[in-house]
Amino acid sequence: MEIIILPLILSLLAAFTGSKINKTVWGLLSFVSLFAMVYMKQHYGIHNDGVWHNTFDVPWFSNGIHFTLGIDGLTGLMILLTNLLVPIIILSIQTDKQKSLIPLILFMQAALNGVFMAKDGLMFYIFWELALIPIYFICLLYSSKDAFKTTIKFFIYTFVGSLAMLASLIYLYLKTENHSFAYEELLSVQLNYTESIWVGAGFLFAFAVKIPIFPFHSWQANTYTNAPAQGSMLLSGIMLKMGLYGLLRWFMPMAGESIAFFQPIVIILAVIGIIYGAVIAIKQNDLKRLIAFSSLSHVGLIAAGFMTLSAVGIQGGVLQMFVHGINVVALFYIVEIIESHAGSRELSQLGGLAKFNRLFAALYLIVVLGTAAVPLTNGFPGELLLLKSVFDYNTITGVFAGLTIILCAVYMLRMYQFSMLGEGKASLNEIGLLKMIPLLILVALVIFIGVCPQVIIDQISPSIQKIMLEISNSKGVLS
Amino acid sequence: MLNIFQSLEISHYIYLSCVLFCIGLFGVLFRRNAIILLMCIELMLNAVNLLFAAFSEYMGDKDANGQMFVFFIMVVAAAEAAVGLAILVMVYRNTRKTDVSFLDSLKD
Amino acid sequence: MNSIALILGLPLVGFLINGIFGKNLPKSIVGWLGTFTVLASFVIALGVFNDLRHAAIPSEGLHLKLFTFLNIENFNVDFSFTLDRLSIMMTLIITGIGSLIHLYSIAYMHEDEGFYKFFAYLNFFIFNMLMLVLGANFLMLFFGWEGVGLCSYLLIGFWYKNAEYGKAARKAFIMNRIGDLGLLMGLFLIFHQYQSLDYSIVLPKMADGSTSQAMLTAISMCLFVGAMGKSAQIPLYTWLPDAMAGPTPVSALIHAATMVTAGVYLVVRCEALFYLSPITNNVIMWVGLATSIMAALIGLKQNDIKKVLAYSTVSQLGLMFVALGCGAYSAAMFHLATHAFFKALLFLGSGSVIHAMHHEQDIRQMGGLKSKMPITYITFLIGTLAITGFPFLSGFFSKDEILLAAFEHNKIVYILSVISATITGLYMFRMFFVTFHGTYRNHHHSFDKVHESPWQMSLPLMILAVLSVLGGLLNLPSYLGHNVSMKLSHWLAPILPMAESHSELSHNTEFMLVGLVVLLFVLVVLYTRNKYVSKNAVPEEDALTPSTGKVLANKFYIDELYDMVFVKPLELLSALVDNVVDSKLIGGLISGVSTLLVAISGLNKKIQNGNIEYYLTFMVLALALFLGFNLFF
Amino acid sequence: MGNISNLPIPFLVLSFITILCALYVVTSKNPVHSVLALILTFFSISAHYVLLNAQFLAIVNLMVYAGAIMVLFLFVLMLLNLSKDSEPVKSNLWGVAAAISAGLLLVIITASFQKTGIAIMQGNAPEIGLVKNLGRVLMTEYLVPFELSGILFIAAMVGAVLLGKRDGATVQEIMNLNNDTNNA
Repeated sequence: MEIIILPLILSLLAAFTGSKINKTVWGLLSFVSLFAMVYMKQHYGIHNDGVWHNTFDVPWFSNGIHFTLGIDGLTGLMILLTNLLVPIIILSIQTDKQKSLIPLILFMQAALNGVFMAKDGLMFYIFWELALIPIYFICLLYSSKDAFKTTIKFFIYTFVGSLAMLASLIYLYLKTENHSFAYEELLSVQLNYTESIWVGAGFLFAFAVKIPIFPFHSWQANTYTNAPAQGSMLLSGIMLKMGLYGLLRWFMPMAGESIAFFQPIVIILAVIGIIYGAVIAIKQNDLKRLIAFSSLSHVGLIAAGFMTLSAVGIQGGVLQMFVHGINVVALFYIVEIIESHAGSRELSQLGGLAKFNRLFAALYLIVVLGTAAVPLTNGFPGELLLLKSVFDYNTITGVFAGLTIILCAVYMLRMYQFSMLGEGKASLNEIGLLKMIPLLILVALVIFIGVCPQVIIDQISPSIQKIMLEISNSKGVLS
Repeated sequence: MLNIFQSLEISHYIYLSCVLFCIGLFGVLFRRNAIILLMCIELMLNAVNLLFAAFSEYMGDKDANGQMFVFFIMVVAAAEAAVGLAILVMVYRNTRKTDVSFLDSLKD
Repeated sequence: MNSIALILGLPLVGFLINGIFGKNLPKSIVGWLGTFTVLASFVIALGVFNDLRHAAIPSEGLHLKLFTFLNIENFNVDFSFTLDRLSIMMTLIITGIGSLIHLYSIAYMHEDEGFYKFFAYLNFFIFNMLMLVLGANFLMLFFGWEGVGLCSYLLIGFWYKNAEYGKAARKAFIMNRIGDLGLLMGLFLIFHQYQSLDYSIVLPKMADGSTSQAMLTAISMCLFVGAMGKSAQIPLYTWLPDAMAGPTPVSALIHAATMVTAGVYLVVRCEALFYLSPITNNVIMWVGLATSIMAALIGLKQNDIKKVLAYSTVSQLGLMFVALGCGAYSAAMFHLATHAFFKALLFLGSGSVIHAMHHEQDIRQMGGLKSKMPITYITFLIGTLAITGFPFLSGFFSKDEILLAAFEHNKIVYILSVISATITGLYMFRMFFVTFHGTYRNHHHSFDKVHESPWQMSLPLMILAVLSVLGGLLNLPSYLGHNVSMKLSHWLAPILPMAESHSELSHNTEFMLVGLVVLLFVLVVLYTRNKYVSKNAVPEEDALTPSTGKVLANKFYIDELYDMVFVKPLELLSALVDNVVDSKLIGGLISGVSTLLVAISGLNKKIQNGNIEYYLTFMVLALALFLGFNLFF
Repeated sequence: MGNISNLPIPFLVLSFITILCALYVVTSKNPVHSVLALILTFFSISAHYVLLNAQFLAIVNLMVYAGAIMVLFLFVLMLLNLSKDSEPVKSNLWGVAAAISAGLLLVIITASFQKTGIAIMQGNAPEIGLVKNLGRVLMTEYLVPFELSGILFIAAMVGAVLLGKRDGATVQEIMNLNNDTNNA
């Protein structure tokens, strides 16, 4: 609860004080949530035993609807990601002109924390939609071009998806014995095969749009490209993880009865998405567009890994969710710096920036390598586990998914080459050290997770085992 | 006066009201002069008023609830007439017409 | 402290210090720090080598487990290292030659603004290469494998302002990545089959014959794809000549002596696996042979001094793979070692020449340098003699061993290998004579300005020259007597349980074969000397060469072919998918939904004509409909 | 449905007049005639009220409807000079469509009521419709709606004034205008 209230209060404060207070101060203030998280862990004495502990539970407007929040390893990792990235996103703001950006981002933080902690179906849905509101305004107000067209496309897309999820949730609710939206109650509903396919399809549609899984991705590239960098960071760094998280926490246990039906479909679509995104990324000129398609490629692999239902795939996927959040935010951060200091983010306009700032070039390179999953950077362990799981599921899909490590190297190195290396026409203004600090933090994480991924695996594995148990319970109903 | 009701059924008033109401409705649909339209609406309202009064008699309750409603309908009718005619006057001032089929700006 | 940790850790420390603080340190400290960390590793490795010689169980080595890298269900991989007889050999080569090349670089790179960066990268490379050979499981190998690929990328593109170099660097990295994918798939198969990636568990299981032939073949083919990428075999060899864009010490260290031999190391490490899959063995042999001959042919017509050496490297690597395919693992390792000596020597020698010629690499612009650069001349001569198989130099023994193994295995392979070896002589002497003999031909720099290199450069040349001469002592052929011969084979024998090399050839046959090779060598020397020294011929311009020569000079148009078959279609596909599939098809599908909605609303719009009468009529009808529905149903 | 001949004569006569006048309202081409016919209709409806023991209602109906509202209509008619028949005639098709729609609704509504069954009226006490009783109910039970309708009236009044005033003219201007005319 604390980490929902805190950002909300900050958001209100930020909205009222306007631009009187420096954005850096807000960035630092928003770190408070991170400490609140640690406090919560101490306060509630949560053990990492896989159980989704309630931290807050009051009845809401009806008997079956509770305002329930809970924490376990998986949720913990996700809110860690959220509360870690939001301050960095705020610090990445370059101008003072976008006045309502900070309140909106902080509001978003509250909603995102809610999504990851909600233990009640309706709460989940409400937070899910709540998160859409600030990002809608961020995109609408500060998009570089075609603001309305892109934003409305994105909004309607995700909104239709959410409605499908709501339908599924309500169906499950009606099926519960004492009409409750509580997670455990929804989980205990036993559906027959047909029902479960429909319910699953509802969930899946919502999550597939958010992730996005091919072919539901057509909102993504334009939104990422046109949105302000902070919007792109929020979308790709955290919001996208909502879809993956939902897939793991809600879709797979709830529709376990039909998971055998969805498994090959999702995996094949995801693998198509992997190659599809990578192939498109190869020729992109706009840096943000390039990252958008690379993101499509990477999350496809995560979704595929989840759907293999193997411990390796799911844990690797969760690890990769965390890692992808860090990498993609770092990439957008870099693009934002390049755009504001070199005046363009078109590869054809850039080049030769490395000679202006060696430190920046080095950090950029490490992030690029992390994204390209070079060993000892954070991209590698997750990708290794995911590829292994997909490979074990089916050799052919494994090989196709594996092409990502080649294609990713192709487009990431191209991106680095044409922006930083060569003679180049562009020049880079002086970058303040303060602006480098967030990037330094991210890069430190890139290397730390790359060397010791087990630290994170230890955090999540009890919860993952529990979720896998729930999936197999749910699956076992039919057999 | 009571004796006449010995043979009078509620249905007769219902039929009468219905006929009046539908005549009013026909007028609304058929006529194009906005003033006539408003008058037809008054006619329809009166049909309803009549029915309220009849039901008040029919129920035989001691509170005259039916008659109360007639008052309120009258209030609304009066207000409606006032505003409606004001709008009409303004429309006429701008367009020199009171023909409703001419007023089709709802299209856009 | 554990010696493995020291061997690995020192270059890492060097990398970190140079990488982080190098910018503010004086050049001398940076250079000597880089050199000494590697040298210290070498010294420690020597100590370990001594320990291993006296170890009780010859197949055992040292172990070091740092921490658990990943542990999910049964997927358990440790960050652990092992140092056995095979890896100590690789370690000695890497750190030994590595420290020489570091020393050399102090002088060679002295003028460069990225001096500290260069040393940081070099140290990082040494660290990764050591991780590759010291890793105790396949994943550690993969770490090093990708790590050296990364360093190779960084160092090829070291002069990052040149876009062409950047392109070459990317080409190298991506081609390596293709191989890496194969290796990764192999890793998955290995884990699938054996539920582990540790050498100590997997290798014995491979050897015990319980694995099906198909699985062995699949695994070995996957690993070989990885080896192809790293060791520049057909079809993934084209990156290596382009990699010469990097500074010359890099070419010597990474692209001649160490990294490119990682593929050989991998095959030798999984000796049991490869030994038991004859199909893969044959593939390896023929691929190696084809690579060897093709690269040698291309080398005949190259005029860039480093390109010649690059193709020579590819050719020699091909020869090593021929040996592996024939099952002569120790012969391959022997050639790996001697090749590391003389190829590093040649590259450093060429670097010395390039340094003297102010970064001129075209041999047509050189000539007559022997008087100006005596040390370089002599050491380069020794290197050339060693690689071409001058009797009793290192290359002579190692190449002969491979040829003998080929003779034993398959006569055709033998003949083709001899041809390849002969061509090696042709292009090496061509280059040597054109560079050092004849008359000086450069008109941009005066001959007087050509100078001998400083001692930091000539010292490594001399040491490597000595090694190139004496390298043969490692593994003298058995006909020279049992006491002195086959030391390397015996050393490696505990690591290679399957392939017990037992020569069935009589010494007479061996002598005859060796004699043949020596004869060919003499003919080659006479021919090239006649052509390039006596007649003072200079290679023609590319455009003037006759058609066959043109094909060779253009490297069989393989780059163009790849460009046409892979690069262009991929780019086309990318454009197609982006512009047609994504925007028109998928985007069209989505906007189709909205278009449909708009069409429906267009229909509705006709009803909504703004006329109240219509609305009223519809309202009344609808009311009647609802009431009627209520009435009748 | 009871036999028509059994019905009391006053009811029959009044109903006849009501319907006739109502028909004239919708069919007359001259708006002024329509207004007059509507007033007649209201009178007959008031008579019905008297029959139904709603004496006060009958009076109010006359005063509010026949008196106030219809006079307002007449004023507007005169103001806009619409007394002569200026209305464009609609096509017959419209007449048919309107008649069918209205007729259909009539049939259906009556059919609906048919289902509810027939009952003799119980009849109220005569004093129920008197002003004393009505006033008491209005001020106690229906106090809130009563006050609300007052608000509604004010709103309507303000609305009508706003709509009626000339475009663009502020209240001040209108008052100035009035002053001018007064002075003159």
